Amino acid sequence: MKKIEAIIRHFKLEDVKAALVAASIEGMTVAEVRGFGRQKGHKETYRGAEYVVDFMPKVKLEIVLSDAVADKAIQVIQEAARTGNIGDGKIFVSNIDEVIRIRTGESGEEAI
Amino acid sequence: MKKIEAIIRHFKLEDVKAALVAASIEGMTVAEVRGFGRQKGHKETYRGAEYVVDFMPKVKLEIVLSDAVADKAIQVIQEAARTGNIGDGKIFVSNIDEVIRIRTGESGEEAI
Amino acid sequence: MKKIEAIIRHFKLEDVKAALVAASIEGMTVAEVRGFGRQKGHKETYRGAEYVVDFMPKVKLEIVLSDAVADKAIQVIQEAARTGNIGDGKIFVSNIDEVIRIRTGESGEEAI
Amino acid sequence: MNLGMLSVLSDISMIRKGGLILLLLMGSLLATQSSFADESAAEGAKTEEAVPAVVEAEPEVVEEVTLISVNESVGTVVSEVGLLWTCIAAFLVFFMQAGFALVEAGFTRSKNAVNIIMKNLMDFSIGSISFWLVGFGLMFGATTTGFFGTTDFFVSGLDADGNPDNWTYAFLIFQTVFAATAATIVSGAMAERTKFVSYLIYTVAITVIVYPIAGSWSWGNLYHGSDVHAGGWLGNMGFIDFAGSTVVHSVGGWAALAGAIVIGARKGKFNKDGSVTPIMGHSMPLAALGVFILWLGWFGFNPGSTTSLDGGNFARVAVTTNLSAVGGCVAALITGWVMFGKPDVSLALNGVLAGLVSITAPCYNVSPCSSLCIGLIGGVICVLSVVMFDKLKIDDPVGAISVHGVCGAWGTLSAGLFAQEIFGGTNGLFFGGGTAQLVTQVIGIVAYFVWAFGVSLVIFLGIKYTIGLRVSEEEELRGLDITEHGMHAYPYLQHVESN
Amino acid sequence: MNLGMLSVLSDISMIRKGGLILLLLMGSLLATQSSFADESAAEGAKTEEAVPAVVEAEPEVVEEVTLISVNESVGTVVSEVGLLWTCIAAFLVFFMQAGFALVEAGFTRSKNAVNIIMKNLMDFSIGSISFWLVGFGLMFGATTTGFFGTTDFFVSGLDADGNPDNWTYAFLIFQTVFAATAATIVSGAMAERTKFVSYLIYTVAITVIVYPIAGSWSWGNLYHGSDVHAGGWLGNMGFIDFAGSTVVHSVGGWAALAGAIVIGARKGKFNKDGSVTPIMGHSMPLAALGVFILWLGWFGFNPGSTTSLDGGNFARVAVTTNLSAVGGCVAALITGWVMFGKPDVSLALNGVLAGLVSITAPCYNVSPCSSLCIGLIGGVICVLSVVMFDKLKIDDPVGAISVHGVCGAWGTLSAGLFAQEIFGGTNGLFFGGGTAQLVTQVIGIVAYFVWAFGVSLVIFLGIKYTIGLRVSEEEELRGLDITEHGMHAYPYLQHVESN
Amino acid sequence: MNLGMLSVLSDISMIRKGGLILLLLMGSLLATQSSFADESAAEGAKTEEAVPAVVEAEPEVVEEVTLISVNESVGTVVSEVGLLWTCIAAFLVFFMQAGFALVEAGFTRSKNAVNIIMKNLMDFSIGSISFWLVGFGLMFGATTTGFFGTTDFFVSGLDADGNPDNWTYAFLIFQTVFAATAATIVSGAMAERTKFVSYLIYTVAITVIVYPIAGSWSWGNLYHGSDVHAGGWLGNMGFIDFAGSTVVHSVGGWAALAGAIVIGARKGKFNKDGSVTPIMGHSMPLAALGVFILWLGWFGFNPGSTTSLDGGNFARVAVTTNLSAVGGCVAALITGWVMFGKPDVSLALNGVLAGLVSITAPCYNVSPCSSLCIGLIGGVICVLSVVMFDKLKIDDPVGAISVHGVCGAWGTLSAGLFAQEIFGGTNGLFFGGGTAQLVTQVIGIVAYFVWAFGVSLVIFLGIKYTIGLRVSEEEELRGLDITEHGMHAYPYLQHVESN
Ligand SMILES: Nc1ncnc2c1ncn2[C@@H]1O[C@H](COP(=O)(O)OP(=O)(O)O)[C@@H](O)[C@H]1O
Ligand SMILES: Nc1ncnc2c1ncn2[C@@H]1O[C@H](COP(=O)(O)OP(=O)(O)O)[C@@H](O)[C@H]1O
Ligand SMILES: Nc1ncnc2c1ncn2[C@@H]1O[C@H](COP(=O)(O)OP(=O)(O)O)[C@@H](O)[C@H]1O
Repeated sequence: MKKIEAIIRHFKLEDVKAALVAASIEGMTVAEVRGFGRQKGHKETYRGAEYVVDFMPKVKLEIVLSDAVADKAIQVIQEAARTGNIGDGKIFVSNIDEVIRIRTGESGEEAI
Repeated sequence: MKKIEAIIRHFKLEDVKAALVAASIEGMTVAEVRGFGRQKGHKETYRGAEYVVDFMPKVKLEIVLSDAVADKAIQVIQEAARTGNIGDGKIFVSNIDEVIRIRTGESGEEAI
Repeated sequence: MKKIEAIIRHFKLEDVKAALVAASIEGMTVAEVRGFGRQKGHKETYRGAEYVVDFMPKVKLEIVLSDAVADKAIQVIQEAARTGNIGDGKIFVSNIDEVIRIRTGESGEEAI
Repeated sequence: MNLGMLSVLSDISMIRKGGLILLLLMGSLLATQSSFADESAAEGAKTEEAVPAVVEAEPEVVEEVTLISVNESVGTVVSEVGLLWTCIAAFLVFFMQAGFALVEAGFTRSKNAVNIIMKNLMDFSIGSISFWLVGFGLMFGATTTGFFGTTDFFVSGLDADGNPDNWTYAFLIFQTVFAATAATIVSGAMAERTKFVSYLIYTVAITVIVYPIAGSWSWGNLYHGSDVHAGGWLGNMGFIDFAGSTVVHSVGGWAALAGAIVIGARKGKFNKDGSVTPIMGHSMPLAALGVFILWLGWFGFNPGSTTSLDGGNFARVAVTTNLSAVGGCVAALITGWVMFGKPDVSLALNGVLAGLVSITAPCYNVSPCSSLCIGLIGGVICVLSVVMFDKLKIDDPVGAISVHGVCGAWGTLSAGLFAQEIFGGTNGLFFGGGTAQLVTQVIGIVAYFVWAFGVSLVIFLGIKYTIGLRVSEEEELRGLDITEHGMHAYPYLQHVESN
Repeated sequence: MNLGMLSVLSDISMIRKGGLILLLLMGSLLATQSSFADESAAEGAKTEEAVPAVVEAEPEVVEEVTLISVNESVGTVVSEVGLLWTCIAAFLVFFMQAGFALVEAGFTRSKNAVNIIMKNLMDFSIGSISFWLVGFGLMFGATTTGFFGTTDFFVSGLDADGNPDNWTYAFLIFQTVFAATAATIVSGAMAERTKFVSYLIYTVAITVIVYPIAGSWSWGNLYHGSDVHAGGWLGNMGFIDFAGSTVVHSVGGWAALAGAIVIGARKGKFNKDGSVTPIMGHSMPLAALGVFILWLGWFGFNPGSTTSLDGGNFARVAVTTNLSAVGGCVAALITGWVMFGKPDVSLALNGVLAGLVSITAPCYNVSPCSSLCIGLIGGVICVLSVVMFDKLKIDDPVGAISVHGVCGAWGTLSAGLFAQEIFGGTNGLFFGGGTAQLVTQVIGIVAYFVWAFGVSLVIFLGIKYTIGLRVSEEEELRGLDITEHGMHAYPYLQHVESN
Repeated sequence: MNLGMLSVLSDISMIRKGGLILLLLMGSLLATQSSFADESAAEGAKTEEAVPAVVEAEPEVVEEVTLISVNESVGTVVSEVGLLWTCIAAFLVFFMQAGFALVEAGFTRSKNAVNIIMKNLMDFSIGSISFWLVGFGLMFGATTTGFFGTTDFFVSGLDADGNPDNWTYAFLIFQTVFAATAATIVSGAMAERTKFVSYLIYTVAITVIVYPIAGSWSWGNLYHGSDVHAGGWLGNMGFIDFAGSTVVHSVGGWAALAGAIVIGARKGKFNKDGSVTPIMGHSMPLAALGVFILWLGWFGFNPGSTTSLDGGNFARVAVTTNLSAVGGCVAALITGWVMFGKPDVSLALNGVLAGLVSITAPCYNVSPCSSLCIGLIGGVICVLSVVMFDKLKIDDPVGAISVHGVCGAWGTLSAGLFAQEIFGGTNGLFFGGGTAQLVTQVIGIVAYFVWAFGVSLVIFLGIKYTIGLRVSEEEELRGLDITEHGMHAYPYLQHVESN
């Protein structure tokens, strides 16, 4: 099984979720994060002193799914989350050895 | 070494922590997340307009441990976090290549 | 490619970021977490009743990078995040199969 | 405009419900008002000028200026300024509702913040109506027994000749906000677990029965003269409770005690091993702001209870009120510091309120120095009481029982100790007056405890065994905001509230 | 100290800009003041004692105490106490600005909280200045037409003899805070998408043109006597709007309606399928506190509109104001509960304001019972109106149009239904007075709608097609706080605001 | 009930500590009170009626109504209404404590919010007590030198005949809240790094020494007549500071400056390369609410400083106060906008306070137009000053030194420029009065700077080298809330405060 981690823009979350659901991917976990990357933060002043906001608020999506649907999911996310401007985010894919559903104790692909 | 990621209900955190400590697993990291899954959110109205809350607040536990104790930990978590209702959450297991303790520079299982 | 997850102290974030940037590592994602470990929380009283704060606020850094620079990054983080006191945190290293840049669709090391 | 709107709306059944309410209201209204119309037609002769507008007021120019007429003008000024002060004080006391809402919201978890705010809002709203309809009459209506009044329900404020009497209005608004204060105390002690509907029912009960009858015992004769009012039985005994340490605060506090006992502790507060898991409030800044607002309101509550210029005595009352408040604050801070090792913000805030509640009874009758002492002792008592109720496993999230009930009793007692004749009453024990006043005070304290605690216990038990008093365990876990009101206090924030 | 500082500062160009502003201010000031100096030199003869200090005041001891002198002293006291009450009421009304800021901030998202607070702060600030410069004269200056005044700009408060006239000052501060209230209503309905600069421009327009001219129609003659003032045309017809349901609130509400229509809905509020996605506010506790503060302020707004002791009638007004507020709250709660299944906190809070706005016109002329009815109906209307504007796809984040515009109209109408002669006016329809008053009320409501909505529409369209009214889509997404002000409301908190 | 409780409690040692405090208090109390008892027994003859109750007040019916008696009644009314106004103003000024607490909490990080609120709460509490004990006497007691008073400690409010004198009480409460204002200014400038205990000690010092002695120089003779009071030396020179730009605000501001210098900057604020890292406050809504509350309070502070009806001059003062506040707001907004490119909320909020502080001295003596100018200039100065102190590496988290110290000095100076004889004083420079008044103002400004800064410097250095002034580096990092008070301001929220 695979884990997809996608760092996306806040206001794209609803679109990405809808696209995933449309692609029958119906489980995910979301966290608030702050991202640092090429999208350089903006300069601001507070009471006359300058500062740089270089950590931009982003949303991180984690989706565990079977190998079969991983590529589909990646494509769906990439399309839904894209604006074309710097800072759209990244998708990271890694391996998951085991999944357990706490409620039932099911494991493996059934548990997703 | 393994990484266990468990998505659980907020109010189960204390129980799970206690159960893990009882099983001599004494390190973990916790984050606030929102989960989307079978547990369908509830419909609410605000000023007369309906909306669906489909991201449910959850807690994510990350525990890195030696392969030897992983199964034990999974079992402990599953038991402590279970209510039997939809939305109890998932446990994901993956591989960790290396662990370093920042304070001492120790690495590998010693560092856990 | 590797993923480095580092749990560090809040007030070390700026130092670690600066050190990473100095080492030409210019992408990372940061999340607020709470950590449980050897650094035992303190006892507090509230309205006369005692309680233990055992989850300490920490920051989690996630950095995906090519295998080549991983060791360098680990070393940089470890140095910059160290205070020498219990609770400095951990670094976890794992494998990443694929990286995609959402904006361009690039993948692999180019996308980092 | 209506047409366009209506077509948009008409197909929606929920709107129909709303419209129905409107129609029902309108209908019952017309019925009621037509009777008024008759009444008013009958007296249609009067033709005062319609000048609700801004006029640089002057004493009415009577035909001839005589010594008597000028003297009367002076009397009129004095009484109108008295009305003004009473109203301003009432506005300050009204604002205490905001203070209670913030203190209670700040000292509880964010998952219940909407609920506690709604309770404060609704108890004032419902209480204002029910006190106007029934409570006022029970408290201040004519009586021959001194236990409760039987006239003046549904206050119209018209005198015997059908003319509006402004004193009645001023007195009504002042007493309404007092009644609401007594009512709102209960919500804090029962926070985070009480059903919304059940709370509303209790609100009606306290503003209709518990508080007004209690109030009539001491203050019943403040409105009607002795020709139709026998005087409250406690008032007749010389019981001192100037602004309501007992009449308002202890009554609210003992009702809260009954409620907290009947409903039981919040899940997770008391452990099997006898230890207590503190459940912290979610916002100390809100709680602190609430305390400052309450403090401000108290400058209406106590000094305003002169309800007249009264030779400027409100100034003395302001001084005693403030010294007791700061005394309570300092004493609670130090007590908490000594007992638990840190200067605890929640205890210091409770200490302010403890000082304020304590001085409410004796504020008119004691010296600045005595008031500081009363506050200091009140602050210590409050901290001990908070700890005690935890030991007794009575869960009071905001300390309402300690602050209002226990310190209210202390304050009432203190009037028997510290009162001084020079301020217009008798001397208390410490000033050579013996125990006479003290005994009266104790009788009052006990009588009010028995009444307020007893009746409230019955009412809460009644609610518990009929519609239920407490939300389900799951509702308590998820929080009352989302389960009772479908809304979070901070919809976009994640609060880490594990229990 | 200055030298050291200056050398540190001198090399910094932005500081130069700041210094320049200071110099410009100083320069223009000297120019202005020198003309004053002449003026003042001319009258330099006067030599009153310089005792701004604290003196236990006494009526000036006239050479001989005569009946006439004493009678005059009484008149002086009455009018000075009237000034005092007017000022205290003005302070309470001023505080409503904080209430508006909190309600609007609480009912919108945190990414726009700084912006909405800034708008409230600046409309009061700019409005105070522009009303003093121009608005006051248009509203209260001498007139022969009854449509607007033409004197008293740039109020100095000196009477014909060059002496300060304290009545003018009291009246000015009272009217200034009223003008600011009308101005501030608009910000809520246009929240989360209006350019800061464009909003400031509109603020000037409403305090200089829209509100003062509207106000002069009903209240224009409150300042000058009939020798130089023909009376406002509506006031002359006997239009009842004691404290401004229409003159202040509807005017603000209709301006808000024009603004909300011209600017369009927030991104994400209305979906293509006709459904509405609610955009929740970020803090119910702040919103609730705002409502309590507004409620407190209304005790200055309505009772204070007596602007004199007026026989203590403010007490009656306080009672009617409160009963309508609680009526609005209870009715809105129940209506929302019946229609949507849960007791909605935001509707209950709107309900309070609905009740308060409704009673603002008739507060002086109706009985307690009528005021409760007016509030109850106002509460129902408010909820229906909120739903209706959503159906009409007019996006009003805080319900300002419903609360101030619609309920303001209802309140003004209700004066024609419930007014009673015994309170100093005519009888309304329900009290046997026939439809005369009602017709006048309708004329007033319509006239104000046409004026306020019409002129505002023109102004907003003018702004839209010149400098632009609305921020860019990206700015709206990121929030106005960071894009317009470079600052977050809560810099260290992450608010999960997906749209 | 007591028995059951006690057994539960008795085994707990911390409770013993609490009980001990109670016993100690009670003991020392009895000792004190018994002496009172004697005193009071001696005068036991008096038998005023015990009517603390609500009575529709009327002027006492003297045996015979004569012209003299009526005239006296009028005098009594005037002075009692003066007391009422003084008290109401004092309540408003009291509420400024909430404003300070919110502004300071909002402008600092959440990890120090409990601490800053506690400091505001405790400085008022301790200050009220110490000012009553000692400060009042030093400030207003009889003196032959004009540098400080030597009587009236431990104010009882009884006159020579042992009767309560309500003027004393009104004056005491009014002066107490002023003293607390001076004290509380310091906490903002030293926020986020000062030890709690050390701050409390300084609070005692400022309310016992720094402020009262400073105050006596200008206002010392407001209480006692010239028979026992020589007049403050500055007051005797004709120094104008009507409500305390200098006496209260600059004194607080210069003390804050001394504190900020001695304690040094917060970790992370100033970088080695000379640049400044702004440390943002955690809640702009709280800060804004605080400013609105302060603004409201200032309507007590300035107009209330008439402390009597004073012919209604409070109305003029209300107008000048408001125009200066809005001037300060607008000017600071524009200055910030021009200098830094964005309309900065924190500067606009500081600008309001700058305008308010500036007008505090001249509010009684200047025209509306002048007051607007004073405010505008104050707003510009405030922004420049904030930037300057950053350049000087003096770290003032909330801008207290600029707002209170610098603008206080500007306001005091402005009285020498803008004062006009027609308002009851001399003419300033701009109105043909020459430089006489200006020179006096400068002398006052310098004298107060030397005193307040000098003495405070000594005290802070004294504290620094004995018990220590600053928390440890680790405590500063973790925040003072958890390290000093064992509590977070928002226990369930994670604030992302990296430094
Ligand atoms: N090497 C990395 N490791 C982890 N997260 C990264 C990395 N590079 C970028 N990110 C995340 O992706 C976000 C977007 O990256 P950025 O370089 O700004 O733009 P783009 O996605 O267009 O390349 C960052 O804000 C950060 O959260
Ligand atoms: N495929 C998935 N990937 C990541 N997280 C998931 C996935 N499916 C479920 N989750 C997480 O697990 C939580 C519980 O899942 P849900 O389907 O609601 O109930 P259950 O655990 O009973 O199957 C979700 O709220 C979500 O946080
Ligand atoms: N086994 C673990 N799995 C995940 N996170 C851990 C683990 N052990 C420790 N951590 C994280 O590292 C932080 C520091 O660990 P701790 O044991 O307190 O001190 P140290 O880093 O000095 O060994 C913890 O607060 C927790 O967030």
